[in-house]
Amino acid sequence: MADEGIRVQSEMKDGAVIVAPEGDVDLSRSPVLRTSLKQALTAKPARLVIDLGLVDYMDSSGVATLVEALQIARKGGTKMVLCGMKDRVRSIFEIARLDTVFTIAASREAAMAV
Amino acid sequence: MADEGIRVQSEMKDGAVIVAPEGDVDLSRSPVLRTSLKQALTAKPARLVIDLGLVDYMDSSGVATLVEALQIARKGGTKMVLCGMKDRVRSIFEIARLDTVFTIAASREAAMAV
Amino acid sequence: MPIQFVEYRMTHPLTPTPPHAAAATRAPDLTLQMVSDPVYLSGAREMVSAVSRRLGFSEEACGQIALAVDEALCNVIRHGYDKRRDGPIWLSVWPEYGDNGQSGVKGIRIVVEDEARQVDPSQIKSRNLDEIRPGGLGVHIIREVMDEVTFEKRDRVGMRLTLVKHKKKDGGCCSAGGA
Amino acid sequence: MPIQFVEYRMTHPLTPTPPHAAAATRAPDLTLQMVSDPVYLSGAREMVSAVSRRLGFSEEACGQIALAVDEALCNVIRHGYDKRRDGPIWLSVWPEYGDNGQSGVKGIRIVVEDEARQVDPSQIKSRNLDEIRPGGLGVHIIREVMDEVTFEKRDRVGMRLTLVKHKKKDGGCCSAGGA
Ligand SMILES: Nc1ncnc2c1ncn2[C@@H]1O[C@H](COP(=O)(O)OP(=O)(O)O)[C@@H](O)[C@H]1O
Ligand SMILES: Nc1ncnc2c1ncn2[C@@H]1O[C@H](COP(=O)(O)OP(=O)(O)O)[C@@H](O)[C@H]1O
Repeated sequence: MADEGIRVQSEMKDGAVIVAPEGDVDLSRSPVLRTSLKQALTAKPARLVIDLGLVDYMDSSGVATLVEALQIARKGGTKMVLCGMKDRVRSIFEIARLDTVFTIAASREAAMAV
Repeated sequence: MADEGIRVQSEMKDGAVIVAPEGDVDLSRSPVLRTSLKQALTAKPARLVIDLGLVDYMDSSGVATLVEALQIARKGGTKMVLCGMKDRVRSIFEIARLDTVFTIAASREAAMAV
Repeated sequence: MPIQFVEYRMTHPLTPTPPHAAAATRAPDLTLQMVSDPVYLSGAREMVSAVSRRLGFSEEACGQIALAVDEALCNVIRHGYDKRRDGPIWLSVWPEYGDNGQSGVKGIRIVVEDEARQVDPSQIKSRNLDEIRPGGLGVHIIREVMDEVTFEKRDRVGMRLTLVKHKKKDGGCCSAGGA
Repeated sequence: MPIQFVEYRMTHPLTPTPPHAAAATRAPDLTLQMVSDPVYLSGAREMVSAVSRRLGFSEEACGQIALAVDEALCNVIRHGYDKRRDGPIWLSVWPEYGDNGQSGVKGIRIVVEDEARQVDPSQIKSRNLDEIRPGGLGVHIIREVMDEVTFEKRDRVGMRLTLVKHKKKDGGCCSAGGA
């Protein structure tokens, strides 16, 4: 029904793939993010940066999508880094006790450096 | 029922009273703004600046409150100026064709000068 | 503290049997039943605004739809229920599809119903806007921002207001867009 | 285009007589009846979040309440209705008052009900969080952010989830405050 799209911008930079979803990542939207991440990971890039700076809200379906990507990344030798999280988004990672499982950087620049 | 409060900050500056409501000014909250404005107008100050910079939403009950204040201001010889309106708030003044009835300034500074 | 669960209708006269919400041949996707307390206006507005956004309306249009709904609810509370805070109001929402049903969401239909005073729809009208006075703006605002506005008496009790807004031809979409 | 207005129950099997929403001795101030379509999650979240804010919860608490409701609805959609998009869900909201009813709003009570698969409440539990895998977080999140979480089978069909959150002692108020 209706819009289940979500804008997900992807770009390549210095051998890293940067994926930046926008808006709310909830059950109606996480499938699109999942497709973008899987696509970004097929080429087994050295680094995958997921910039969450434009994500205002995330529920556990979004978190599950990121956990799945992390597992694929690890298998493929890709370093996956999350960055730009707003407090509200960060708190769901803390509640899920996943804030230490993911590599989390403050900015895109920091995410390229860790 | 529950919170019908609204933060309304008032201060005096260079003979003007500045009133700055915060949040949503709707039917549940406009009565509080009304009280603040009436109070500000009793002293018949030379100027009343209403800074709407922290107002995210206003409905016609808020607009009615401002129209009432304008009428009292005019009778008392007070120059009333609105400032800091966000686009969303400004549009209700346009829809109500009141954007030319009120004196509207961009900033507090501009409102002190017009 | 332990709230006892029993059937509504036995305990609360406000809750009708069957639901009084807008009864169309197609049931609404959402119906918010609320008491006529102004404290809940923001909840109704934010719900309608978020749904409109997800249906593909522009940010500006979402704000207008929320404003129209707010004004409609204010009028029910003030004129219909004379500011009583415990009257029931139903706000129902339907996405509107294109003629063939294939071309996606074309607009939104919102119906506001109450069990309040019945008035002749012809009496519900905007004042002359040239005269500057507090109030008298709600109906004008609703008509200005929505594409279809119809006031009706409901069958036995209360009023029904139907509001429709179409998406702009240019798409005007804030949150859609492929990945 | 001209939607014909008739009684609901004649035309729509989903709409029950009487409302299936949480039936407590005190009727809810708000009940949102929605179809089990994920596109409407944001509408439900924003409604609950705006109401919580107006009841005096902190910005952080409002976000948590919205998240818990979202997770509860997701579980109904995925596990209860197996991703069917047309099942009914009722989301009812009550402000919770202090013991004497005089001391203002102390918390919020939210009840989510459905007509979906019934499961033994003891089967609804969080997985071990040490094991890192996609999914299995919803119930944990709900229990973490809410003060009271109770799953029950409804009388004949469907499940009922009751969620309560109290305001923090320090007030933690984002939008109240006298003028
Ligand atoms: N839901 C309603 N029930 C009864 N009368 C209404 C309703 N809505 C509007 N009206 C009538 O229409 C008039 C115009 O409404 P409006 O433009 O909102 O201005 P105001 O409410 O400030 O008078 C009202 O004064 C009232 O007489
Ligand atoms: N509304 C529901 N109806 C039926 N089963 C449910 C419901 N909510 C949760 N469950 C059960 O509880 C389990 C844990 O749910 P959750 O923590 O949200 O993780 P997930 O949904 O990812 O499995 C689910 O796998 C399911 O078996």
